[in-house]
Amino acid sequence: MSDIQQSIIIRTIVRIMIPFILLFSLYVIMHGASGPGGGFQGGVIFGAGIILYAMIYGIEEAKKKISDKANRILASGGLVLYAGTGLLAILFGGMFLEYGVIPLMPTTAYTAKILIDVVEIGIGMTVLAVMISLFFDISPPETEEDMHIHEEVE
Amino acid sequence: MTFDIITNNLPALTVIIPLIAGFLTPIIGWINRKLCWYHVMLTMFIVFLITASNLLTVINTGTIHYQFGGWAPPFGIEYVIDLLNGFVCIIIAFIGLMVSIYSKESIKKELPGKTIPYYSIYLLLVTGLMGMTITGDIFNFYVFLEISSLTAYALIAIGDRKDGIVASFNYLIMGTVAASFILLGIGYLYAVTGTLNMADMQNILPTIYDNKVVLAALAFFMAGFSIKVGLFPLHTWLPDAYTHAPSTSSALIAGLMTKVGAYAMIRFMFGVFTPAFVIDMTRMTEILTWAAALAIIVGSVLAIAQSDMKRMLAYSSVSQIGYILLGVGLANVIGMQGGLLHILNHAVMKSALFLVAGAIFYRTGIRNIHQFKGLGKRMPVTTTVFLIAGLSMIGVPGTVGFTSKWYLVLGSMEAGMWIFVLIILASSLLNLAYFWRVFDNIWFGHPHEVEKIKRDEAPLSMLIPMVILAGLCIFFGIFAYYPLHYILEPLSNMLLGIGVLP
Amino acid sequence: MVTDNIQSITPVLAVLVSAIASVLILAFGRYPNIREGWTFVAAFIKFGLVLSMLPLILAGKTITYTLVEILPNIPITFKVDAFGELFAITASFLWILTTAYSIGYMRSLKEHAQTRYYFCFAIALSSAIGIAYSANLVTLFLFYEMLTISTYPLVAHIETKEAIDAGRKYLVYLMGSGVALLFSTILVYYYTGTTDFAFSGIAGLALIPKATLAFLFVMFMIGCAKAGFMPLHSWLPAAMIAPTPVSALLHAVAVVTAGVFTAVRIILYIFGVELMKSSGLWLYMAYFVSITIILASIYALSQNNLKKRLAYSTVSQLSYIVLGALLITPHGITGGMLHMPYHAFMKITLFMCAGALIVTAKKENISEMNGIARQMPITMIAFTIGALGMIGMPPAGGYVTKWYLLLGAAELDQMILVGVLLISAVLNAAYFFPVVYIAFFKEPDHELKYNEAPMFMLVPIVITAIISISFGVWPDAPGFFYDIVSIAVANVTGGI
Amino acid sequence: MAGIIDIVYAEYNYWIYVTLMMIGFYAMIAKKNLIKKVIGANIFQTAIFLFYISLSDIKGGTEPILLHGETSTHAADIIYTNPVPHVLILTAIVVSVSTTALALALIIRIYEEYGSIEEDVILAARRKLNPEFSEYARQSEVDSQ
Repeated sequence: MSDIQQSIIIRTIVRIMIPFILLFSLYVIMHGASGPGGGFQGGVIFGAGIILYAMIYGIEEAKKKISDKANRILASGGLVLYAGTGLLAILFGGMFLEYGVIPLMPTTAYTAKILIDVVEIGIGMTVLAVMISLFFDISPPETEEDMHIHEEVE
Repeated sequence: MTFDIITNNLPALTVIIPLIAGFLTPIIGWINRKLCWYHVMLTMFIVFLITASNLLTVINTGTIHYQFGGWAPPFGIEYVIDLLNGFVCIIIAFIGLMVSIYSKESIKKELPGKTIPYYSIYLLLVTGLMGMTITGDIFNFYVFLEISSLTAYALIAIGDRKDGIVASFNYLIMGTVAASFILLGIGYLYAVTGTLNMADMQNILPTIYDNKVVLAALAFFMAGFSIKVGLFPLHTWLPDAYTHAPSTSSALIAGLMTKVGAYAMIRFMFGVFTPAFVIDMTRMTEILTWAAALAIIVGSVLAIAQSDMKRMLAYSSVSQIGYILLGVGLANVIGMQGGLLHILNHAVMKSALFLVAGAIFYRTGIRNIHQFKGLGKRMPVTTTVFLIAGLSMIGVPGTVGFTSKWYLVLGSMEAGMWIFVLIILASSLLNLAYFWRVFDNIWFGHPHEVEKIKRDEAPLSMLIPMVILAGLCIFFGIFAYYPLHYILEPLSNMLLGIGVLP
Repeated sequence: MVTDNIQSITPVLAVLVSAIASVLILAFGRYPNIREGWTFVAAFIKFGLVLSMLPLILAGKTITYTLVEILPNIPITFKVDAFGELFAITASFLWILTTAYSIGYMRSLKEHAQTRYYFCFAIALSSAIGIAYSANLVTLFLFYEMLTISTYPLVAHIETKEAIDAGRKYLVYLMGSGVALLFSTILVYYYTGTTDFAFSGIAGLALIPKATLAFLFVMFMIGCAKAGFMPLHSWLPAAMIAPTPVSALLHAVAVVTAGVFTAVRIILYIFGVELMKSSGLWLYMAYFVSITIILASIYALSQNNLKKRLAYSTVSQLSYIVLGALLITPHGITGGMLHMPYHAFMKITLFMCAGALIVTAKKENISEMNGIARQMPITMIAFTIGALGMIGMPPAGGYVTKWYLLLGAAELDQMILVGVLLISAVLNAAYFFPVVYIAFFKEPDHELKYNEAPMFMLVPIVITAIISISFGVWPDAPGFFYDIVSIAVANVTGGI
Repeated sequence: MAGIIDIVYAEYNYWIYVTLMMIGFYAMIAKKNLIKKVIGANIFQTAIFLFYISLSDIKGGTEPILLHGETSTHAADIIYTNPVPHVLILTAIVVSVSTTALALALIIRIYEEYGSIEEDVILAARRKLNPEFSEYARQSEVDSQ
């Protein structure tokens, strides 16, 4: 562990910060339909929160919170959610992603807003999962054994 | 009623079905790994049916327009299926289907433990290619281009071979340059026209053809696509990538990636810019023909020098791409038909050849041509498929290679470019040289040892797609009339601006 | 002369028979008797089908059948006319004999890969009949290439390095010339919009510039490298490495005959008599083939290997046929066309005799054949008959054709060509008589016992020898080759 | 001379983007270190993003968002910047990130296999491992000279 990782100040601040980061990301995701924001940005912020956690507490710790399998399901599920919403429009006789045709809410615009939110959530899920798994995959291995292999190669 | 819902949305479903299926693959694989193959095959089959239906609709009733989310162009993203991309789409879906059937056993042996990511990426690659082909929006095109490129890099690197990773990285760098050029070109065109819709752009561009920005955009597009298709001086990524990728990936990528690249080139030249601009004003087509002619010769010559089967096929791809672009660049109806027909022909032949290379590798672990002795006895069906596909590449009449060659030569005569006639004919002799070397090794040379060799054919799931593709090599060699008459002739007229849009 | 046209699928069947048989041969590869049985059955059916069309042809009709249109305006069409029928009868009849001979030869020598051998043989025959019945250049080109590819495994059959090299040479020459043929085919299509053979040539060709026409003609003739014109002949002696029945196939049944057939087709049915005459191309080409006639004979003189000597003799004799077509008078064309089946029968006799010598006496070189006739009298008598035919002496048929050729040359006042024909006859005698002399009159080096080749080989030899004599004794037998040729000549010369 | 300076100054955004792009392009081609190649690619792509962004800017324009209380008639008076390039670039950035991630993942694998991320070392290692390859490598060296 590096000095930074051991620093009590940083560890405490990160611990306090992360819930707010994640909450903010959820806000950004849900705000996508009516203002600046959306699934991409929110997902990245969420992912950044987890990555921050992983940087300070170690990847193994982070993987306990959000495992590879969970990542995979989030990534796939998010896209299925997004495309599924689009397909729902088709089932109600519209074009792909033509939200207005779904009789969910009294007005078309309102329906569209709700469904765009659903889509944004889907996108957010995928983006956060992909961001996190990218970080996990690319970051150097931490266990003793892995390190050993690397030294050999060098 | 329900039927209507599906038929109305077929253009969108062409892209969305493989996309969703691609992301469902991990979930299905999580339930049971073996289901993945059935899932992928079924998806590809459905996609194939959809593309077939799209093509039939286009032939019967004309171009299909599909507006995403009900937003009308030029503001919304529009999918447009005309003869050109209907034709390319069905090729993508068909080759995708064949390779997916084939991959069952091949993946088990070559990529154990990577089944799920492989199939997932596979479907995403198909999504990317489909999207590139079908979209009528120039930026949407870029996004799908990147999807297909990224998945292709991944499919090449997924194998265990060390060289595959390096090849994939080199491809990635080249591909990024290409994609960036294309992105830049898109930016330039957007800057001068203010639209991203291809049809809209084609209407606006003629008024500003004297603008240097338009010219620069064309140059960027051509440079970018030349890298993507592996046109001769820019082909350096191609041989390594094809050689070191896993068998199924090579078959898919060699069969489709460059074809779709060629499609994109055609689409941009004739569907975004106008024929008048690329043919007469900038003479881009003329430059293209010379580059293509060079590619034909150099690709064939380099193929002769190879001893690795897949590498040889890769160089042969460089030369075959030259055929397609030569035909397009000739810019007359006959040459254009030849070039377009060669998209189909080359996809069928080259996929078959790469599948054969994979099957041989699967059974024997051999890649070097000089070690092929006695294979004719050991794997009779596989080698027969190789014979048929190889003869097609040479251009023997009765196979697909002949029909496109016929049109290309006729087109060159029509254009008065006798040198190209010479080049095309010479290249068929060069093709003969490198394919016959393999035939010789497969069937001749060890008369006495051969008797002892036992039959050891590839599994059925690998044989079926190979045999179907070989059958198509002959089918379209004899019945080339149908694609030509129903699709390519009106299409060539349409592209060159002769006659009315259907 | 008006010819009625009949639609019938018979020509297609005639082509397909051996293709179907080839599949059966492959399927029954493990049972030699059944496999060769299929070859025989197919050979007889094929000959029957070909023969069944003869009465219609003799009645002055033609038979066509369009199989499929591969490219718009480019159909695969079969058309049986007198000239095609001439080649088809020759090839399909000789296939029966070659099959019998092959069985004897291959079994005696215990050759390997016999299934592949019979398979390729059957495909080659399909192609040959396909060439004979092609109605246009594209169809012809299709079968022309098929013939090249299917005979390659036969040439390289023994699979030694030498054989493979010979096979490569064969392939490079023939595929290379195939490219020239393709090029000229496309050129014809480009200029005239059709590639159909017509009795008076393709009309549109008369309109193209003279230089282009000459170029086109040269390309066509390069395309007919199968006919063994002199600078492009060297594949033929090299291919002698193949088993003898294959040589017989190459020289008599299919390959070179297909080459000259194609050359004559192009000269008479694409360019046409009128165009050849008006453009003067016939004379240049006639001088050109004369060189081949003389040079090849001189080469033949220097060969000690019997098969190679025969190969050069073929090169020389083939040019007779082309020369005949170039002597654009009815007599000349008759001589040329008639020489095609005559040469086929006589040359196959010679080759089968050479093969019998290899199998029975294990002798390939002429210098080793002292007194061989004492061992194999029937074979050597048959050989002598064939040799007489080649030289142009009765009783074999050669003198008939040579007579017509001389007549044609004389009618045109081309005394040089007359001289060429006479010199070549002398040269032919010079290289055939020593063989006969050595075989019959030289004292053998050691005691030779009577020991003929197996029946399977001997019977075909005798049959071809007898037919060769019949050409000379009764050339104008009704319904025989002469009748067919006269119809073909009437077709191309407009019934003069 | 003043004219040239004016031209450069008036359209300085384009000059910046072209300069950046060339720097990136140079790095992609000339650098032997694979990571540097990837950095080059990123600079290249970022340059293009900058080009798009600067394209959409209008002097005195504001962000194209309808704020509460503004009616659509009112909105017509305000000059908005063009939002489309921003949206496009958002997508392009995602693409660029994916490419970079994939490239880095590949580099890690290359490093694991060859123990180096220097192109020369990898080329030498490949040549040693794979005799077939040597011919090709020699050829490409000749090309580069």
